[in-house]
Amino acid sequence: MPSNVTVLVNRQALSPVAALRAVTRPDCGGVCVFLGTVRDRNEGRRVRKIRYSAFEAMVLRTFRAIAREARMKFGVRAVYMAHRTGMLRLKEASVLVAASAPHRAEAFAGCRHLIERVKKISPIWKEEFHDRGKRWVNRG
Amino acid sequence: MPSNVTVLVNRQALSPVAALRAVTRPDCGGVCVFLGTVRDRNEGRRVRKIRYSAFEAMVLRTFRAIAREARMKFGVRAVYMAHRTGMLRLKEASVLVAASAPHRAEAFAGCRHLIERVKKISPIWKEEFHDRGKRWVNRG
Amino acid sequence: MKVTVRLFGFLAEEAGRPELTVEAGTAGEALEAVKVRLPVPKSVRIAVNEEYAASKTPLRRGDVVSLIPPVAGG
Amino acid sequence: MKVTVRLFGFLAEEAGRPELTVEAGTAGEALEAVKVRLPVPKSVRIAVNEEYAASKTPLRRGDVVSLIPPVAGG
Repeated sequence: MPSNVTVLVNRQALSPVAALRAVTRPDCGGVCVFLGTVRDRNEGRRVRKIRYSAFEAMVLRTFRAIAREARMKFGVRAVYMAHRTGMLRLKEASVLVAASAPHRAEAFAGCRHLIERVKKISPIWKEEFHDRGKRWVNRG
Repeated sequence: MPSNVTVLVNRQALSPVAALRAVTRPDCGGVCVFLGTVRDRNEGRRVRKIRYSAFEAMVLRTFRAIAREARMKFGVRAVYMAHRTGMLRLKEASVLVAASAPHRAEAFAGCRHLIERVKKISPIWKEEFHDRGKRWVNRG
Repeated sequence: MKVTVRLFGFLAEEAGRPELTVEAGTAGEALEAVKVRLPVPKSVRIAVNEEYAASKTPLRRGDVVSLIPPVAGG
Repeated sequence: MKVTVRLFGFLAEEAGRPELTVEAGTAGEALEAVKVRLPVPKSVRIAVNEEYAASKTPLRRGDVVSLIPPVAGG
């Protein structure tokens, strides 16, 4: 899949405007975007901030593979996937995925697929910071 | 539902940044956004541009009612709904809906509900312009 | 009672004007009165002020009836 | 063969370093060699270079093995 797939992982703030510019196409009637944002509670704990780390090169590979899946399964025409690393405060977006498709059902299904698969396979980790101390989330 | 619902209908370009600012909350882990964009084909015809008109006051009422439904049915915490009127070119966004929720499943379901209901009940009409001539879409 | 009926979409275009004044006591009577002057498909819904309304809805002084062609937003 | 094993997440934190060098001929042997020095939960997956790999995957000179703790992106 050529330039209709954009993948990013770095410390910069995510850009919804860049995402929309990347996926909006004249042959598509809909764009679905999902942003994951830092929430103030998780599993009963009060969360202050979250630090994300990633195996960047492999994350980008998984993003491209996931984008291909979304194209094959749902017919999405363009995909944007970005994940932020480093320390994030409450309300900041850690992940932004977007998919465009001719019709809205495919855009929604494709976008949902992107985020579900990122959470399953992309090598990204998070440390959750509490009032005191921190923990690795999903330590296994 | 107080200020966690933003509804707009006017001729100005839609603002994804304003939408995200309006719905992002510390008690929510996800935001789902949908944009409907002008597509170059519809029902076999080549589309050049689309003109939207609306019964604005009633559109805003339906938007507020739909936002309440999304809150009740899916537990979304904040909603942004905006529809543009006037003449739009290819790729321009005619509608932007966004919903935030503690978890992504509700954000997606709530956002989908918003757009489905807008298409069902909000008094908005469109004229599709072709190479020659135009037609009212869904004339009934 | 004299009632203002607002027209939208192709109805406004075909009427060549955004509203008509008719004589009616219910929403349905307002619709029927418009039909005498203008072809109105069955799919057109009625609103009283800013809410969808049934035909039998009684009108009060100052109410505005709107004829809502099939919607096509999004 | 000497193989570089990259560590991530809590494994890197607990090892106090981002990589180790071990002696191994397959991905699984590399994992076992790390386990001698560091507790590694069963849920940790192996990647060779930038792809998830099975334990039996043979290693070639220059391959880098990565230990991938349960992911938590999004």
